[in-house]
This record gives sequence, structure tokens and C-alpha cells, in this order.
Amino acid sequence: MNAALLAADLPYWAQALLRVLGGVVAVLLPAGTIVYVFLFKMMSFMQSRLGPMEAGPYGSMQLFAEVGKWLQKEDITPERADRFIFKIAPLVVLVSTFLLVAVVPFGPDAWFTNFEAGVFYMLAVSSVSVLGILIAGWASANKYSLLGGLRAAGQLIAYELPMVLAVIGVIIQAGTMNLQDIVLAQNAGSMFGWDGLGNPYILTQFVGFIIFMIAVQAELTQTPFDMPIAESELVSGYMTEYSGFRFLTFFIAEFATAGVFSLIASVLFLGGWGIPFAWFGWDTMDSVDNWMNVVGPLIMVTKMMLLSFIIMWVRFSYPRFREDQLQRFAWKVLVPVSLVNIMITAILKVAF
Amino acid sequence: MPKVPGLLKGLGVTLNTLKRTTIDGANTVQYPHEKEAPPVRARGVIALREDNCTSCMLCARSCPDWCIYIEGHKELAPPRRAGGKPRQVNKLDRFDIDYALCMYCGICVEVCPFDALFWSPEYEYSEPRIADLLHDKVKLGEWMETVPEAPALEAGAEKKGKK
Amino acid sequence: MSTDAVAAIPGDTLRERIVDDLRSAIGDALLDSLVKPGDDVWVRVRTDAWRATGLALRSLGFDYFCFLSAIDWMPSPFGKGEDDPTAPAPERDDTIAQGYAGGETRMQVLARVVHPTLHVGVNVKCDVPDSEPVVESWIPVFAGANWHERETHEMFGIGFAGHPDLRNMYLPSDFEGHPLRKDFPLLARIVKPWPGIVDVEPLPGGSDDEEGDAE
Amino acid sequence: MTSTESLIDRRQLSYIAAQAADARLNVELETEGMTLNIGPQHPATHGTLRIIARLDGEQVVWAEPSCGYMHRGYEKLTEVRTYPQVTALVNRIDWLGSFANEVPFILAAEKLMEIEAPPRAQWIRTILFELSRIANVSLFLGDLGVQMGAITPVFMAFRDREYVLNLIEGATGGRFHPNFDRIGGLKDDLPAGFIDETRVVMKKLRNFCDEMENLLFGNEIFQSRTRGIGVIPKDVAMQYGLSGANLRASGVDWDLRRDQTLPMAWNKVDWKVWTHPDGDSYARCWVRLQEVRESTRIVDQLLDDIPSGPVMAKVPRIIKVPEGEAWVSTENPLGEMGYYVVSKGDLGPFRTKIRSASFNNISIVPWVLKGVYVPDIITILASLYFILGDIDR
Repeated sequence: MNAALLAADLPYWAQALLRVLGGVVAVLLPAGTIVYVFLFKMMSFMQSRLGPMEAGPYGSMQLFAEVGKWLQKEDITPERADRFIFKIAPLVVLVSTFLLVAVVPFGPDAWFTNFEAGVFYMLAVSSVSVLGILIAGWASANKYSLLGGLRAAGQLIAYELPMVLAVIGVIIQAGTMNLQDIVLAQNAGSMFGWDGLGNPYILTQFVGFIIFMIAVQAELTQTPFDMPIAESELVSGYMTEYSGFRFLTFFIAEFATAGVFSLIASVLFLGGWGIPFAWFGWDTMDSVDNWMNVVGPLIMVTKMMLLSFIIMWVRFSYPRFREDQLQRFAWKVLVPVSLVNIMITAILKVAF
Repeated sequence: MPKVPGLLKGLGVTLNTLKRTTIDGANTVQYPHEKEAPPVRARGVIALREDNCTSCMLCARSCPDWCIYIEGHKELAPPRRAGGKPRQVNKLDRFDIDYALCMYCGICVEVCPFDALFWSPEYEYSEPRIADLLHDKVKLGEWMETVPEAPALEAGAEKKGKK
Repeated sequence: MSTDAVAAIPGDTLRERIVDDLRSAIGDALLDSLVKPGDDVWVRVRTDAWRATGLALRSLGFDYFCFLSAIDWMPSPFGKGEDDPTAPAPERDDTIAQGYAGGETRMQVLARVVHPTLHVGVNVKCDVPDSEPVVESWIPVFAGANWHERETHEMFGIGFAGHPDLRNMYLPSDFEGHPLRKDFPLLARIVKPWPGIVDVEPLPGGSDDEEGDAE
Repeated sequence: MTSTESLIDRRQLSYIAAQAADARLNVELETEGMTLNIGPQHPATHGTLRIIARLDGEQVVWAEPSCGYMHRGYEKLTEVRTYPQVTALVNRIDWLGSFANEVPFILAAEKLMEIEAPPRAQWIRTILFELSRIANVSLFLGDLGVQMGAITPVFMAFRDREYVLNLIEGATGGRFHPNFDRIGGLKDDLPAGFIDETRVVMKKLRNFCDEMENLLFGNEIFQSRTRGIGVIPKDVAMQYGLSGANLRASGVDWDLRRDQTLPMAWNKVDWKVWTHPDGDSYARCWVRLQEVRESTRIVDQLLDDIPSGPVMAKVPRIIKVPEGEAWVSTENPLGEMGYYVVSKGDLGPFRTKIRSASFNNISIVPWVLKGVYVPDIITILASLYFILGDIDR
């Protein structure tokens, strides 16, 4: 993408426009794919049914039918809601997803922005969605929504820490916070002198990966950590009062965030867009062939699908925790384990 | 039980079901395109054989929901044997079942002494208007085509003269 | 496994012994009793001994509270709602006849408690005074009686002295009348005439006794 | 299984939590309470039960169910109906285990008439009774998952319950409201092929139980959500008249199928009454799971030796039940379901007291919900297992 753009030497506005379009594609395409493949089909198959079959072949157009349905629905605002905040809340959630995708590298030159503190930015921006959820819960003037919003806030804050701590292991190992360099470090690296697979951190940072995925699950409010939504107790929690387009926004944000977090996890732990550089004799970023800009995003999508499969699989299989159990789990298990993980990583880093 | 297996077993169950659905097909039926045949005894809709009905009112009286409406009059019919007296028969004017009230208990079919009422497993007669659920004797007569034979009984059952 | 337990199921001697035990516990407050062979046991106690009976039964080991309700012995003045509205109202017997273990009042409270290890139950009845339909609450004896007494209060209008909260359970709080009393009409059967009233129109001028109804 | 000491500890903890919740109201630094109205339309109430809960944070200080949204007045309706008409009515009380509702009423009427159904009818009654128990409780197992956020179990439950419902429909003609029981026997005999099909289905159901055990009961999250939650001690359970699996989960070895002589076929086969000492939500669910297994065993054994013969005793065509009173209760899927029938020698009962299991089971809710968290309201309600029609009648 960007390599082509730079070669064409487009004016700034055109580049900006293309980036925005690319960002929209990078958010909506994974979201749509996840919804169709996992939510509609995989979940149904796991429950001995076929899922939507009427709209399009094998129901493939169902998502568009759903979008059309939601757009037709009335946009209801509760009488006692705080109107302005109520209305912008879904957008806040969605915007954080768009901001997240901005730092994800898709290929050696295919990225939207490439700056040094990528990981830091990513962790910072991902918590913006909490704000959106919290104000959605508060502004709805509904007790269920309020409980949902408060649960979301408590839960997401509790899980931010393990997530950060899990990523620190990666940062220590890679020696950089630039996501592109993390990809490079994984693919050009070697494990104990053997470079046949590069050095994907899922192998060397396995504990970190598990903690990161658990934290992602909680961050996404997917079962077993879906207490803020909790259909059977809080009747969809902070989303209770939303309808029509605003609900759709929440819905898109939910699955787009799942996609984006899978992308980030694949960058951090699975080697991102890269394949082990040793296979092709590359050693630095510059020596990577240009066709990786096309193949790279495909590799990314494959890895994303793999990770979202795991996220969704867990979601469809498990019951949910209780809020206090989750907090206990976060603070008493995940945080200490990830601290130990950091310590060991640091010691090993210094030792080798 | 150690900590992990419980969680992993759960994942195994869903994955197995996923595999089974992919290979053996789903347990669901794509309704408007394919239909499951209801069992022979299914109580779907009540059919009326008008010729057998003597408008004796037994069904209307035993209906717990009061959803059967019968009106009739008596008239003379030609004698059974040649040279006999003309018979007096009850002629049915109106026989309505209000399926909006009916609770499908089957008492009317059971009490009918002349085999005029039958159960049919037909079920696709929903109506957008509730008043259309009142089936008159013509419509009830049309259901007669869908009435199946009574099923064979399981081994050990006492053979009955009836049916 | 199951057959052993069945063999241990108690007989009528046990039931008679229970009545005797109860009589020795509450004295002459036990007004009447009936042990139906192979079936069940009924006792009727004095109204003022209602709670004492419960306590006595608990101390005899009847720990399991089954239900509490009431019976209105007055025959319904409305019949089954199958009368012809145009015809004059039919004559109905309105004598109040109580069932097992007798009784003197129109309404009786009925409760059942069960012995959890002997697997034998006792049906306890007590008369509810017609003038002031109040009996003692059983909540101090069985906490579970709470809802049953609320239901009975709502359905029969029987008060329970000592019950903390006799709100309606089912009906709106401003509902008037007590639906399970026999003199409360079942409107569904009154607003609509019975379809079975109509008879087949006779042949004009003819006699109608030939090949008549199958009834 | 957990030892008795840990049970006592947990019980104490739950009491302490409840008392703490009580006490917090009086503490000076009291946070502002909130009244949460759960229902009447709420996914966790299987219908329209409303629970008013006063909360302190997420902890319940006080809770009170408010029912009546589905009161249909069956006790009044039975007074204007004849005995055959009442069976069509009562199988709508607990609509998931409908055949089981008919049996105690019919047995009560038969007791008053002093007749008994022929052995073949008794056998078939028992089979259908257990089938409706399986259909009912297997849905409970699936629904349990939904209440706790697992969406898959309920679909599996619907999938496998379907086989049982097909059997019931094939035999009786009604999926949910069989109305198959008659005074003196059954409406009809079984259709050909029923026995073989039932055997196949029972295997599937046992497989379903294994799946549920792996998917739900073995799951550590599920266990942490249910163990030690909503503990009902034995004596409290008895006082409130809890019955069925709820009572057995509190350690009371009591099953009306075994502990009374009814003209049914339960005592002809070998089966086990499952109990659990803990009395918590997990125990209640676990006992029910075992009961489904046990029911499939009962059905299998009954199918082996159904006696041949008629399915209907000699009864007059117009049934008048002699004067008297009778109480019959059976161990229904939800618990003890009984009918106190008062007859005046008429075509219909003079008065019928319907003692339904859920009414008693739910009356303990204000007691047991004290001091729990909001999510536990849902699991406790789910594990107590009620059907709205069975509460309100």
C-alpha cells in the first residue's frame, strides 16, 4: 500500500484519504468476516445448527440484511438520558477501534503510521473504549446499564494492567516499542541459535501470550468475562437502551475490536505480517522483497482469523465469571504471574 | 480434577459438535424448504365427516373451552329399506370450531359416538386475523383428506374391535 | 434399592398411633379424626389450637411442610355456568356439608405436613369462624407457610393472626372479592352462553323421539 | 465430594455475608441503596416473575419475588369442569413436564373411585412420566448455561429434548400437552416402534448428559459460580417445603417415587435416589443431572418388560367420582406435585387444591437471596428451577 503510494509521490491529502479508507477497510473487513464466519456460522455449527441460510448463498449476505434492519429501526433515546453523551458514546467506542488499527503494520511498507512508541500508543488508546462504555452506561438512565457500565469500568481497568505487563515481556525481548521492529525482531531472530522459525514470541513468551489473550478476552467483554453485557442478568448492560444505528455501532465496535486485538496479538506474538526471514535469506527490513506488501496483509488476516477463532471458541463454550471473581483472578493470579514473567524475561535477556 | 482439563474439555465438546455438524449435517430442518412429518397421532387440526354427524351436541357439551358451535334441524330422509317409513335425521346447519379458543385436548374427538370427528396432523393453518381461525363445516370437511390411518400398536397391546 | 424402602412404608397402625400421639399432645383440641385404611389421615382441631397443633406436629417429627390452603364448603350458587340465561334459575341445593373429619363452619383451613423419614403425612383441618374468619398464623411453626397463608388470604379472605405481610400475591392490591370462595362467580362462564344449551330444532309438527340423541 | 466441615464453613460464610448485608443498612457510612427491579420481563425468569431487590453495590440486601403475572386460576377453573376436562387443564401447569402433571390428578380421582389402572397402563404411565421428566430437566440443564452466560448448552438441550418430545408426541399426539391419561388407564396404547425408538433416544440422552458434564459441570468457571452459593440447609429446606432435587441437594434422602406406594411401576425397577450434602446451587444442578441419567435407566428397564394386556380398566362412560377427599402427590420434574381433590359425587371436583412444587421452591427466595451478589440471583434462581405456570397456577 504505502510503498505504492510513496512511489507515486501523491500529494498529502490524497495519502491521508487513502489512509483513512485503508483504516476503514482494515476495521470493517475483519469485523464483517468475524461476524459471518464465527458468530453466524461457527457458533451455529457448534450448536448443531446451520445459522442463517436464507440471505445469499449459505446466508453470506445476512450481515448486510442485519445492517439494513438496524438502520431501519427507530433511534430511541430514553427520556431521562443525558442526550448528548448518550449519543456520542457508541462513537467513542468505535473511534478507539479506528485509532488502534492506525499503528498495526501490515507489511514491510504497508502501514498507516509507524512510530517508535507504537506499543505504548496501542495500550493507551485501547482504554479509550472503556470511557465510551462507561458513559454509555451512565447516560442511559437505566439501572441495568449503570451496573453494566460500572462493571465494564472496573473490569477493563483491572485487565489493563495484566495486558501491559504481558506486553512488557515482549518489549524487553524485542528491545523496542515500535511494532514494526517487533515484527522484524521476531522474524529475523533466532531461538537459541536456530532460526528455522525465526523467534515468534508465542514460543518464548508463552505465559505472556496466554495472559495477553485472557486480558484481550476481558477487554473485549467476551464470555467468560462478559459481565458488563450479561444478557441473562443485566439484559445487555450498557447496551440495553441503544437501538438502531447506535446499537449497530456498538455491535461493529465489538467485533472490529476483536479483529484489531487479534491483529495486535499476532504482531506481538505470532510474528505479524512476516514469515521467518531465514527462509528467503532476508535479514533486515530493507532486504524484504516488495511482494511481501501484498502477501503480508494476507498472512496477517490468516493469523487474525486464527486468534479470533480462539477468542470466539472460548466465548461460545464457557459460562461467565462473577465480577468479584474476575477481579480476584486479575489481581491475584494474572498480575503476579505476569510480574514473574517480566522478571524471568529480564534475567534471561541480561544473561543471554 | 486438576484445574485445566475442565476448561479444555468444554472446548472439546464444542469442537466436537462443530466437527459433527460439518460432517453429518445439522440437527435442524430448514423449515419452509423441508418439513418434518408430524407423527400420525399428532393433534394438529380437527376434521369433520359431515355425513356421520347427527348434531347430537355431545362434542359441544364436553368441550372445556366452549369452542364448538353446532346448529342443526331435523328433517325426513328416505327410508333405508324400500317400503319403510321415512327416517327422521338431524341435519347439520352449522358446525364451527374456533381454533383461537381450542386447546387441542381432543375430548370432542373422543366423545363423538358416530366417528364424525378425527384428528389430522396438519398444522399449517395460521392466519393473520384471529377471526379466520374459526373453521366452518366446509373447511373442517376439507381436513378429512389429511386424516391418516390409525397407527399399528406396539407389541403386547390388546387388540381392539374399534379402529 | 427402591424396593427396600417401599417395604418400610408405614401402615394404618402407624397412622392411628400418630392420631393418638397428637391427641395426647393437644388434648381435647383435637375434635375429630379419620384414618382411611391404606390411604391417609385427617384430623380436625379447634380453631384456637391451630398453632399449637402445628407445634405439636413438629415436635412429633413432622418437619416437612407440604401446603396450607382452605376449602369453602358452600355449594356454588352458579353451578357450572351451563344454565340457559333465558330460562328461570334452577333450584340448587345450598346445604353446607363438610368432608372428612367433619366441621361446623362454611370454611375450613387445611394443611398438610409430612414426616420426612416415616414418609407419612397428616392432613390437618380447622374450622374458620364464619363471623370473624381469622386463624393463627403458622409462620412461627413453618416459615414456608408465609406464602401459602398469603395465597389463602387472597383467595378465601381468611385472615392469619400474626402474619407479617398479608399482601395479595396474584391479584392487584385493590382487587375486591375472594376468587376461590364459591360465591365468587367465574365470569368466563357467565359472560358467554354455553354452546351446549342449543338443541337441534325439531321437525316442524313432527314428534322427535325417533333416532334421537345418542345421549 | 466435599466434606461436611467445608459445607458448614460455607454455610457460616453465607450467613455472615447475609448478616453483614443486613447490618450495613445501619452503619453510618452507608452507601446509597438501589432498588433493582428484575422482571417481570427478564431473560432469567423463564416467563414473568418479578423480583424486587434492594442492592448495596452489587450485594442484595433484601429481595422479594412478586408473582401472579401468570395466574390462571386453575383451582377455580377445575370447579366448573368435569374430570376428563381437568386433565387437559392441569398439564398446562408445568408446561415442560406436562404428562407428569396429569398423573397425580388422575391417581387421586382413581383413588376416590377405588379403581386401579391395568398393569400395562401403569407401565406406560411411568415411562411417559419419566420421559417428561427427561424433557423437562434436560432443558433445565441447558438453560442453566444460558443463565450463566454459556450459550451453547441450551442449543444442545433443545436438540436432544426434541427427540424426547417426538417420542411423547408419537405416543400421545401432543408435544407439550399430551392429555393422554384417563381415569382408569390411558387413552390409547403405544404406537408400534415406540420401544425401539425410545431405546435409541435414551442412549442419546445419556450422551447428552455426558456432554453437559464436560461442557458445563466440569468447567471450573461454572463451579466457582455455583459452589457455596445459595446454600439451603436441610432444616430450612424442610420448613419451606422444598421438594424434588432442591430438597435432595440439601441432603434429604426423599423421593416420592420410592417412598410411597402408588399404582405406578417405579418400584418394579432398580434405580437410585441421588442426594448431595452441600445444599448449594451446584448440588441442585448436579442432582438434577444425575436424575436425568437415572430416568433414562428407569425407562430402559421399564421398556424391557412392559406387561401385555389392556390399557384401560372398566370405567363407566360418564364418570362420576364418589364423595370423598383424596391427596395424591408424585415426584414431578420440579418436585412434589400434589392434588387435594374434594369430590361431592359430581361430574367434576368440588374443590382441587393444586400443590405445585415451584410455589414452595420459590417461597424460599427471600431467605436465600439475602447477601448474595446480583449475578448470583440469577444462578440461584436458575438452580432452584421454577416454571412460572407452576408457581402461579
